Amino acid sequence: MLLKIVKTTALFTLTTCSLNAGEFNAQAEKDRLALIDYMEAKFEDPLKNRYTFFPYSTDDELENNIEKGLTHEDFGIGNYSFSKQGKFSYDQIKEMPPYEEIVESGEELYNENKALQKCFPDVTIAGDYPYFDEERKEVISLTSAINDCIVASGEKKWNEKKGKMPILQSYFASATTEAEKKVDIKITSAEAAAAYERGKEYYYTQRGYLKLSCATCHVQGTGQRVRNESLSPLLGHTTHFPVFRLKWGKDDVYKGIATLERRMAGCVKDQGQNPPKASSKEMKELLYFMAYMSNGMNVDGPDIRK
Amino acid sequence: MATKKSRIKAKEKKGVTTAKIMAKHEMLSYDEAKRAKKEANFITYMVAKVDGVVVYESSTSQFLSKNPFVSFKFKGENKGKELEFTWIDLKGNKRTDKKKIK
Amino acid sequence: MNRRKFLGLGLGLGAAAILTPATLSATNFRETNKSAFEGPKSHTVNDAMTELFGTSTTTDSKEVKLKAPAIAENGAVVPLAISSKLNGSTVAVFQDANPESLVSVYTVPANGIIDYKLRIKMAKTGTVTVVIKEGDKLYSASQLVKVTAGGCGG
Amino acid sequence: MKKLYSMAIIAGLALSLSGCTTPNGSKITSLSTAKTDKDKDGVMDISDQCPNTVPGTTVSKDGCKIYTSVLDLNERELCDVKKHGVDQVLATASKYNNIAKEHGVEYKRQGVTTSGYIEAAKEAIAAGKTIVHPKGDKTKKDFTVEYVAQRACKFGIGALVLEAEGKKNWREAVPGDGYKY
Repeated sequence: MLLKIVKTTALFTLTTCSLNAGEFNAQAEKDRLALIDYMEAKFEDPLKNRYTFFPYSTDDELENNIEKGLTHEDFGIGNYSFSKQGKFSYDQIKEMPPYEEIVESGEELYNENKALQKCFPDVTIAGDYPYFDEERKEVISLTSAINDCIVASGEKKWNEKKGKMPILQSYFASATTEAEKKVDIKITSAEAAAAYERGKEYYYTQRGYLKLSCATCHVQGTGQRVRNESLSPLLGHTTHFPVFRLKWGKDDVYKGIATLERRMAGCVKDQGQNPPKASSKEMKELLYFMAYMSNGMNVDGPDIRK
Repeated sequence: MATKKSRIKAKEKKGVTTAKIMAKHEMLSYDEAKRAKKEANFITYMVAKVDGVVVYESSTSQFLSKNPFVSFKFKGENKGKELEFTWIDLKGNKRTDKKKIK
Repeated sequence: MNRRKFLGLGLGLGAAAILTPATLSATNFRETNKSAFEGPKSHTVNDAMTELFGTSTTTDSKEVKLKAPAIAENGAVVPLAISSKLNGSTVAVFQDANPESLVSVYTVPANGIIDYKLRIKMAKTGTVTVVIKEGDKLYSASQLVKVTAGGCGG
Repeated sequence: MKKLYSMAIIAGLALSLSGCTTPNGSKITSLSTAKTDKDKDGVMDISDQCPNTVPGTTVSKDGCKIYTSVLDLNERELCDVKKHGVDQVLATASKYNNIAKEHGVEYKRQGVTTSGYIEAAKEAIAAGKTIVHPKGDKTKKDFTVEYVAQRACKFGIGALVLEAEGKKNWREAVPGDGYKY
C-alpha cells in the first residue's frame, strides 16, 4: 500500500514536472480539434448526412439554403458561414458597414486617453483575450482588462455592455483584423486548465426553463432552424466581436455596437436563465472556453448581424 | 441644421470607377416622423460629379434606409480626380463632400 | 483602411447651406414628376409607374438584374443590387410594402453604367420592382422580400 | 464566493433538502399523538413533520425523509397549490430558488426571474389582489397568484434538478468526449 502511494506520488511529481507550458492545453486542444472535425463533418454534405446531423431540417432548407463543403476558417462569420439566405444582405452591408465611424470614434477615445495608451500600447490584441492571469488566478476578459485600466486611472468603470466599451473594442478589433492576427488563447497552468474546464462545463450544461445548453443550439443545433433563425456555430463565435446589430442600431448608430458579454447575456436569457454578470467568474470562464475553441482562426471584428 | 459628412470610397479599375457612399441623414419618413413627434425629412436628390460632369444622379424617397448607402459605377480614366457628391433634403438642406478617386 | 481623425460631426464643407435644388439637377424627378412620389397616385406601383413613365405596361426581362434578400435580415435595411446591360436612360425602383411605392429614380448619365446598390426600408413583406427605360420601352424585374419581426439573431 | 460547480455543494444541498418542511415549522398535532409513531420512523408523531413516511425510510430529526439528491424531489407534489396553499408553495419556491441563485442557475422567463415571480406574487397577496403582473414580464399576461406561485416553485426546483442532471450528463454533448456521431 505504502509502495503504491509512493509510486503514485512519484508519478504525479514526474507528471507535474514534465508538464511544460504547452501541455496544460492538451485537453483543450483535443476538444478544439474534435469540434473542428465535427463542424466539418456536419457541413461536408448536409443533404447526404441529414439523418446524422440535420434530423429536423426540411428538404428545401438542406437543398437550397445550406452551403456544403465548409472547412475550418469558413466558420468565422456565424450563420452566414453556411446560410445562403442571409448572406446576400450580409455581403452587401459589409461593403460599407455602419460601424466604420464607430471604429474611428474608438480610435479617438484611445488617442484621448493616456491611461488606455499606457495599459494597451499594442492595440492589435483582440485575439489574445481572454487570458488567464497566473498571479490573480483568474480569467481576464478584454472588457475586464479595459475596466481595470479605467478604474486604475481614477475614472468610474465603464458599462460592460454598451457605450464606450464596445466603441473602444471596435477599434482594437479592427486594428487586430487589419494586422491579420489570429485568435491566440493560452492555457499555461493547471489553474488555467481548470478555468477552461469550468467554462466548458457551463457551455455544455443544460440551463434555464427551456433546458437548453449553449451546445444544444450552437454545436448540435448549428445550421438548424429555430423559427426563422439559422443557428450559428460555436466554432468562430468569438472571432468577430464587438458586433453591430441592425436591430440595436436602428435609431442610433452608436447604440448598434455591443460587447460579446451583452450578446452572451441575451443568448443565455433566451435559454430561460438569469444570465451571469458580465464581469463574473462564470462569464469570463465561459468566454475563455469559447475563445479557445476559435484558436488559430482569423480575428475579423467588428462585424454585423441582424 | 448641421449636416454631417458623407463617407465616400471611390476606386478606379480598368477604366471603371466604383463609388460607395454613405450619406449621414435621419431619413425620417412621414410615418416615422409622426411616431417620433418630429418633422419628416429625407434626402430627395443626390448627384455625383467628376470635373463638373454628372456621373450619378438619383431622385430619392423617404424609403431609403437611415444613413443611406448608394453604390454606382461609371466609365472613364478618373484615377486621382475628385469625386464630388451632393445631397439635398426635403427641407432644402444641402451638403457636398469630395473624395479623391483611388 | 484609410481612417480619418474625425469624429463625424458635421463641420466644414457645404454644411447648412440652403439652396434651391434646381440649379444642380439635370432631372430631379421629384420636381418634374412629384405625383409619382407623393399624393393619391403614389400608393400603388402601377399608379406611380404611370405618373413617372406615362404607362405601367412593362416587359419582364432577364436583362434587368435585381438582387434582393428573399427574407430580409431587418426591414429597416434591405439591400438591393440592380444591374443591366440595357442601354437604359432611366432606372426606377418601386416596392409595395410602404404607403408610397416609389423609392428611387436614377438618370443614367452618358458614361454611367447600370450597376446600382442601395439599401431601402420595407415596413412589411412586399415585392420590389425595378423598371429600366430603354428608348420608349420599359423593362422590369421583381422580387418578393419577406420581412419578419423578432427572433434571437442566430 | 460561490463555489458554483463543486460536487461538495451539491452533496451538501442534497442533505439539507427535506421533503415536506413547512415554511414556519408549525404543524398542528393533536395531543394524542405524543406517544405514538404512526410511520414507525423513530420520531414521535407529536414532533413528526412527516407522519406518513414509507416504512424503512431514513429520516431526519423532524421525521422527514432525508433526500440524498434533488432528483428525488417530488416537484409536482411540493408545488401543488391546492394541497399546500399559496403561501407554503411560495415558501418552497423561495427555499429552492435561493439555492439556485447561489449556484447561478436561476431561471428567467420572458424577462422575469424566479425571484421576480415570487416577489410579484407576495406583493399581490399583500395588496389583496388575485391577479399578478410580474415586473418586466414581456408577455404582459394576467397571471393568477396560484399560477405564479406554482410556476416559481417548479422553476426553483427545476433549476436544481437540471443542475444535478447536468452534472451527470453534460459530457454527452461534447464532441470528442461523450458525443458520438
